[in-house]
Amino acid sequence: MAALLARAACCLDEDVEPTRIAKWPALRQLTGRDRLGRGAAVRSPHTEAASPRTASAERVVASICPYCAVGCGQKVYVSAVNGKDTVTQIEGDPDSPVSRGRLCPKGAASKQLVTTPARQAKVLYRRPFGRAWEPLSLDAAMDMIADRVVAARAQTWQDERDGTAVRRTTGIASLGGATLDNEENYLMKKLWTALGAIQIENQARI
Amino acid sequence: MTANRLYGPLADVSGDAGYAEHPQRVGFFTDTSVCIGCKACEVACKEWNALPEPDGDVLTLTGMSYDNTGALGSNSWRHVAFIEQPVPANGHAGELITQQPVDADGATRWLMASDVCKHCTHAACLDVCPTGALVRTEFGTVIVQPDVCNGCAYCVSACPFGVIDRREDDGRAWKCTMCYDRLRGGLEPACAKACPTDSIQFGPLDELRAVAQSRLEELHAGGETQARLYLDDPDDGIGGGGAFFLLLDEPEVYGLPPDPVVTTRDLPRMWQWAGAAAVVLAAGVAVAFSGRRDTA
Amino acid sequence: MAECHPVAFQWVVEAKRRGATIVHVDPRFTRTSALANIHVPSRVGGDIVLLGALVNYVLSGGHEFREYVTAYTNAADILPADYQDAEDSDGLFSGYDPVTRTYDNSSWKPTGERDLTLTHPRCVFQVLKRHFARYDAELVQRVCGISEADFTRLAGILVRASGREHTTAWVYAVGWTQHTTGVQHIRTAAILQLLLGNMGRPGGGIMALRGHASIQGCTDIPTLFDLLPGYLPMPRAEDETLDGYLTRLPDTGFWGNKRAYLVSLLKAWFGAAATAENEYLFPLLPRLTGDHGTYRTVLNMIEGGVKGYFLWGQNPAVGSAGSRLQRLALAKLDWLVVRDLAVIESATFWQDSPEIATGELATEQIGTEVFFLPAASHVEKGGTFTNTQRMLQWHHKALDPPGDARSDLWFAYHLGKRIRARVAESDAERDRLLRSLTWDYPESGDEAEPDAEAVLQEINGSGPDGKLLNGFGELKPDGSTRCGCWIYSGCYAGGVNQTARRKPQSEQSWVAPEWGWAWPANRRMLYNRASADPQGKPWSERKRYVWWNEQNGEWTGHDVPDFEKTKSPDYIPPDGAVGPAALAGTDPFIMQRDGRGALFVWTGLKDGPLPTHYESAESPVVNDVYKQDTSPASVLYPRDAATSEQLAGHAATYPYIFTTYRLTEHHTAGGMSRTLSRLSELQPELFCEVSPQLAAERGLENGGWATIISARAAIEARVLVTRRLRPLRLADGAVVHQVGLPYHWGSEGLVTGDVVNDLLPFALDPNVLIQESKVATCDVRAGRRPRGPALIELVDSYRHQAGLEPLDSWTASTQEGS
Amino acid sequence: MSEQPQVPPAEFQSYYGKPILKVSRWREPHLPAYLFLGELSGALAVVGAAADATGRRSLARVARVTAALGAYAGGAFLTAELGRPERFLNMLRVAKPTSPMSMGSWILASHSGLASAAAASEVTGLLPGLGALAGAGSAVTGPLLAAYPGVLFGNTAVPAWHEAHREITMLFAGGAMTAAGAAGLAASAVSPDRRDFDAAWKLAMIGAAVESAAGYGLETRPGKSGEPYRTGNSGRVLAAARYLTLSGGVAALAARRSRTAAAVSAALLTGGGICAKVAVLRAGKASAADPAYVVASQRPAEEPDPAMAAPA
Ligand SMILES: Nc1nc2c(c(=O)[nH]1)N[C@H]1C(S)=C(S)[C@@H](COP(=O)(O)OP(=O)(O)OC[C@H]3O[C@@H](n4cnc5c(=O)[nH]c(N)nc54)[C@H](O)[C@@H]3O)O[C@H]1N2
Ligand SMILES: Nc1nc2c(c(=O)[nH]1)N[C@H]1C(S)=C(S)[C@@H](COP(=O)(O)OP(=O)(O)OC[C@H]3O[C@@H](n4cnc5c(=O)[nH]c(N)nc54)[C@H](O)[C@@H]3O)O[C@H]1N2
Ligand code: SF4
Ligand code: SF4
Ligand code: SF4
Ligand code: SF4
Ligand code: SF4
Ligand SMILES: [Mo]
Repeated sequence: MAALLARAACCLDEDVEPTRIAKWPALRQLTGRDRLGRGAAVRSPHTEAASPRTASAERVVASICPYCAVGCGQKVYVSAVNGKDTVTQIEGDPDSPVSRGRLCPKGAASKQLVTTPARQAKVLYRRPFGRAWEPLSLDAAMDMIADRVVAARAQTWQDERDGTAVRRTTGIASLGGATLDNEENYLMKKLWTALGAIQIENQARI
Repeated sequence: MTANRLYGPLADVSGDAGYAEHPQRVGFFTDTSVCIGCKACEVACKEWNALPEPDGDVLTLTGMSYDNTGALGSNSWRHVAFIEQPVPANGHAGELITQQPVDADGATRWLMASDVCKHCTHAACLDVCPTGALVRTEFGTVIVQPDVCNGCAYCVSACPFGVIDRREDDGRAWKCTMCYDRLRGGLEPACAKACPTDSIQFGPLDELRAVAQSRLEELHAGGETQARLYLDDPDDGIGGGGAFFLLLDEPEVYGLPPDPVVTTRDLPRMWQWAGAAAVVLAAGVAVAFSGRRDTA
Repeated sequence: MAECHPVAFQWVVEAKRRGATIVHVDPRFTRTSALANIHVPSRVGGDIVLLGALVNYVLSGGHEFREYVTAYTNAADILPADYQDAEDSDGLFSGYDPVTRTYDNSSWKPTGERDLTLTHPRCVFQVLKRHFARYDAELVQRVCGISEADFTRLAGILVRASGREHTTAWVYAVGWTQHTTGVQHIRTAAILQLLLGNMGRPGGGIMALRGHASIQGCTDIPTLFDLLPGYLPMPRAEDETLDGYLTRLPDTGFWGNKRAYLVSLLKAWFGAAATAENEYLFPLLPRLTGDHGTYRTVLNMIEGGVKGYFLWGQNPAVGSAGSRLQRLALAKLDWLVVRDLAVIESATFWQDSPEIATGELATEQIGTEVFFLPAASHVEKGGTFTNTQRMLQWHHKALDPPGDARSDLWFAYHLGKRIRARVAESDAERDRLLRSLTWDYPESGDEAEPDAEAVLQEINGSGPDGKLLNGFGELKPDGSTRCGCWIYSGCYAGGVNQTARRKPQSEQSWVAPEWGWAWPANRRMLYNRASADPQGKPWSERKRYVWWNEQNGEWTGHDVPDFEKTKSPDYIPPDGAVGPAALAGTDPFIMQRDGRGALFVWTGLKDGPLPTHYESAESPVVNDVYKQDTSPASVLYPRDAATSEQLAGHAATYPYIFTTYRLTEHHTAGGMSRTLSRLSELQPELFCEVSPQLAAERGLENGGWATIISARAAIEARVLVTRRLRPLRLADGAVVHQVGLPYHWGSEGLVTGDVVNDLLPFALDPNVLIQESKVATCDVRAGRRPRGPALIELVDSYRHQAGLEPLDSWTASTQEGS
Repeated sequence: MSEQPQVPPAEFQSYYGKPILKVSRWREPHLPAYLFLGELSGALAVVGAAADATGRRSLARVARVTAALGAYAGGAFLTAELGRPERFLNMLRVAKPTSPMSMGSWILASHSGLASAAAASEVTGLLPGLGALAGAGSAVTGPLLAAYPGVLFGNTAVPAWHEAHREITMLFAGGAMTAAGAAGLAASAVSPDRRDFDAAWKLAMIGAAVESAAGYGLETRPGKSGEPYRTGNSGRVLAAARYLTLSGGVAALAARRSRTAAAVSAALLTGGGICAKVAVLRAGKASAADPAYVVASQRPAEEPDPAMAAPA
């Protein structure tokens, strides 16, 4: 019985150091205002330590929701977790005149978009007629792609069509842009146009 | 024990729980008449509280309108209900809540409501918790202390709203904390913050009650006669909810109990009955032992 | 809007609380309907009739805002005598060539005379009246299934909520655009808004709720075949010289400065290599010869004409119409580069596409070489998105991307560098542009990430001294300025990244001009000069927005005036004036060549100057209004079968309409939502929404399975029987059932399902080449679909019944050429 | 019916028939076993003291040892019922009169302490005075241990528990007596000294009577919330409990003459007692799973009259 009481005297959490008998909630019930053991007397170390994890973020970065064209403001909280920068929370930016801090379920899930393990972080390569993905270094991939662009362009170059100059290739096409930044679309359009590629399209068409 | 510690209006819940000094009681007013059923509240809650992710294999459609969450539970602390209702041709006057035009097939309306722990003034879960894992905070809210809960599951059956539940793989009971950690940092709860239409309003409970009253009047004036407040009244069976609601139909339509009463209201009488039973037991033994010892 | 733009919908909810009446026109009762005051269920593809009937209601009841209409629109323009309206020739305008399915618009061009009394029989106002005279409440009932009572109620609300003291806003998205008559839907709304005086005024306008985070940006700085940045058209083969090209753009209004815009762009791209002598290298730009849109390109792929394909954050194997053809096309490429956050269906088609299950494709026979390159997410790079209000907002980089993931900026830049290195020694003419490219952005970090701000600065433009420009007004036609996108000029005004401004909304006016930066010139509302009357006084004190300050001799107001700041209301342009100077002080629509709102559009539209109701490419109903059944100019790729012509008389085979749409809980093709547990669990399975009546007709059970069969595919979905969908009663008591299908599912991700886009044809609006994904016809049966080759047999049994050739011969013939 | 009711009885409404309450997480056999062992121990502690006082040594010995064992076994089942059994001792972190389980834990803790002290003394013969004192103490904690579970169930939102708390409390009090009686009967079946056990037989019969009466009370409880005690699986188990208990009581009459009868009676009574606990648990789960019970209990006026609900 004594041993029993002695053990009960501490807060009995695996992670928490046993504390003095004075911290025994039942005793605090008797000695304090919280006779029924509903509040002050029974608080645990976990409760006492509660604070928002965002308060300890290393930095808070202003961002914009990546999903839809409403363009809600986001605040991105970054902390080092196991020595690695990690997004620990993304929530609405109350300062935004667009969204006033609010987010829809997609915006509210955007931390998961960034941190989900479903995200592929390595280059994958499938050779012609291949049955499986293979690894490939980014550098090699970039070179292979550049080679293919140059070759395809050379093969399919049209100087003219029906007697008029067209100076283009229809052997290369590109699709996408609505999820990208303006700067990215700008470089793409610039590069494609210089390459003479015209079949450049994005979601605005669909 | 002072009056109203088990039942009835309680002016100062935090004081009752032994906090000499404490902030104002805060709560939620969920105005379901402006809920768009987007479930941002569900997602924001899960993300903030890092609730366990579902097991991919069990993801199936419920067939309950757009509700695939089903109910509040240990891993869903907000639940948005979707009710598709036929509206009787003569039954619905208001124009503030849409219905399709009435034709031969009648009309339809679609009610959506985000449910959450009520943070009851008289919280049955808290009262029955044998470990003190459930605790009233300085803000007047009710939270489970995960470092204390031993998973006895008593709270599960005590809650008149079916809110709190034990997470079976973890063994502990979980429910909405009203983002206690955020409140401590001066932040608004994650769900209320996300809610696009302000269907979930967070703030000092007194102020919310006033806001709710005026919203109710607005709806009534607009012909929405079915609108009513739910759990706003400190005289109700749970002493009023720390989270209360504006509903457009009977509570049970939303899966809420129509007139919940904190079970502890009847506790003194129940203890008396237990005493009586103990006496019966003792008396029974006495009778059995009365008379001479058998000599056969 | 509540479904797809939920956070923006807060403003609608707020407006409603302040007394606005919210009307939702949608075939389905959605989350938006639930919060609206009135939901008007209508048949998909019927909006021109509904909107046209509203136009007619306004005109025939004399409800137009006459002063506004006379002053600010082209209502007074008189049309040539040889102009023939669709009313006169049963659905066709003058100038139609049935062989090419195109119009010659010469008979549409106004004569230049105007009749300010608006009574001349050939003035636009009268033509408009006649054009829409037949569009009335009865027709609305016949075509759309909306009761006359509901229509009248709607019309009454609209008229009451417009005028001097009130404004009405129309808000639309792809429910209007994804039709073969998509552009004309918006046109009809524009006519209505101009007639009611709702344009350029606060609380008015037509708001396009656009799609992705930067869909507006990728139209402004277009990764689109037919545009250059800032809506300059891509040169066509016939645009041999710079001067010749420029004649395609108006001389008057703000387009009048077109040379400055284009030359500055070429200078930004080619720097010193672009000179006046070489026409700033304009002649070397690639030339268009017609349609090079994504659907045409996919057919070219199937034909074998395309070697390599880049997918930068788009998933056509799920998201694009006719996704079966999309996947067959991917299988014909030599190589494919996919840049995405997750391994999406468009990257794995060779592994697990539905065609592998049916045996149409076999992994080991697909020769496509596939590169999957992981992309950095929005928090892993800095840059701007342009939202649906044309507002650029900078998102800051929070941390480095993981592993091989890189920003698309990095990819474009380093790919460009490598390609340029490969042609550095080349003296081939075709490599000249490449070699001339200005391609030297500051790099930083181990990954040599190019500096996105430097790119934005190039977009903003700089002067001869290299100083950043403050706006497009500073652009010069002489090659002394550089600017990557004229409408974005000013986003770096004062050398400050204006797009990164984040002054809290609580600390500024309700227009919030100091948050981000909106093009053009940080204007938050376009054509806002129309918020004041011709004299420059607000039409209404309640609704004052921009007005003429006589004392200071300038326009002023809550927003940046969309007008030359000091051009007085009494300014009258001298004869022969060009550019902005050609517009009077009373001409608010400054991007129009005449400065007026176009009730009648004589140039730029391929399917007629006035909106006209045509049935969708696939419809179980024949056109009730004109003999011309479907849009005469719509782009139908001939071999993509089963447009209504081919299906005529076979409504029995595919008796139901289906429409496709989004759910709040998912995002488009699913790459950003089916990969996330938080979203997946909220809508875990593909479903179809059917009315209780249709469920009874087809034996469908709530929660059970249904198979949906179109002329192209059969898919399965769980069933939601819902009163939110209702059968519509059309002309002569005909009942139309509409089936609802959200389109977010595919084979990858946490939750998977059939691809709804397999069902859809390639049928496009001729003006912008958007596909008709909001309507097609189908049959619905209870139960799951067959697996393997039996699936094709099922589709073919329907095709046989409808008199179409079997699917594989159709696919094969598609591949032979169209 | 003479006049139309003002408000026609509303059709019962619910959210897709989904439960309003959470169905109890308490499991079988853990919880019924705990309840049974607890009441067994509780009643036996009283029996032990009474037997000691009346000189029924054999009975006292059996009662004390079994009371102690029962308390520990019950505690073990209770612990196993926890989601985090290793935190069992957190039960003694607080003492909350509002929580029957908290009170019960304290009762169980003190009871098992006292009962084991008494049993230890009984078995070892050491410190007989203290042993008697502990035994007397456990005779006080015992009835509390046996009776409090009625409050444990009653103090929930579950209609079939909350509204039937009186019957349940009595059912458990009766059950405690039958259980103790059954223990005595069982012991008497093997004990050389059968005369000591007369009181147990009587107790069994008294218990059986009380338990059956309370069970009957449950089954005949008016209103919707009594339904699970009459119908469905829980109704059948409760009926079985009653048959078992009654026949066990009858068999006890023959215990005096026949060791077999004693053994059979003990088995029947034990079975009845356990079934009663199972029935109560299941009835509660049934009433929590069906929103109709909750709504009916909170809107008694609108409870649909079956006769009126019939389609016209
Ligand atoms: N949650 C969510 N939000 C999104 C997206 C998402 O995938 N999920 N995607 C984003 C993108 S890319 C876009 S483009 C936008 C699109 O935003 P919306 O256009 O709102 O999206 P949809 O759901 O495709 O279509 C809207 C509605 O059009 C209705 N409709 C169909 N046909 C017709 C018709 O003929 N007339 C009328 N009046 N209505 C019709 C449909 O029933 C549907 O309710 O949303 C953006 N926002
Ligand atoms: N039936 C039917 N079909 C439709 C529609 C419809 O209403 N009905 N709507 C159409 C419309 S409007 C649209 S917009 C399309 C959408 O169709 P898609 O654009 O094909 O679909 P998404 O899933 O949005 O694809 C965008 C991809 O970009 C990736 N991504 C996100 N951020 C980045 C980034 O920074 N870099 C890179 N490289 N990738 C990124 C995402 O992971 C995602 O896979 O669907 C169209 N299809
Ligand atoms: S939070 Fe929702 S509404 Fe806002 S931008 Fe993101 S997806 Fe769009
Ligand atoms: S609703 Fe239930 S869980 Fe929440 S405080 Fe009240 S009793 Fe406790
Ligand atoms: S399960 Fe946890 S929170 Fe609930 S009553 Fe038991 S100890 Fe308290
Ligand atoms: S208050 Fe916090 S814990 Fe409670 S539902 Fe909202 S987000 Fe979840
Ligand atoms: S976030 Fe707000 S609007 Fe959305 S479902 Fe939750 S309560 Fe309703
Ligand atoms: Mo889109």
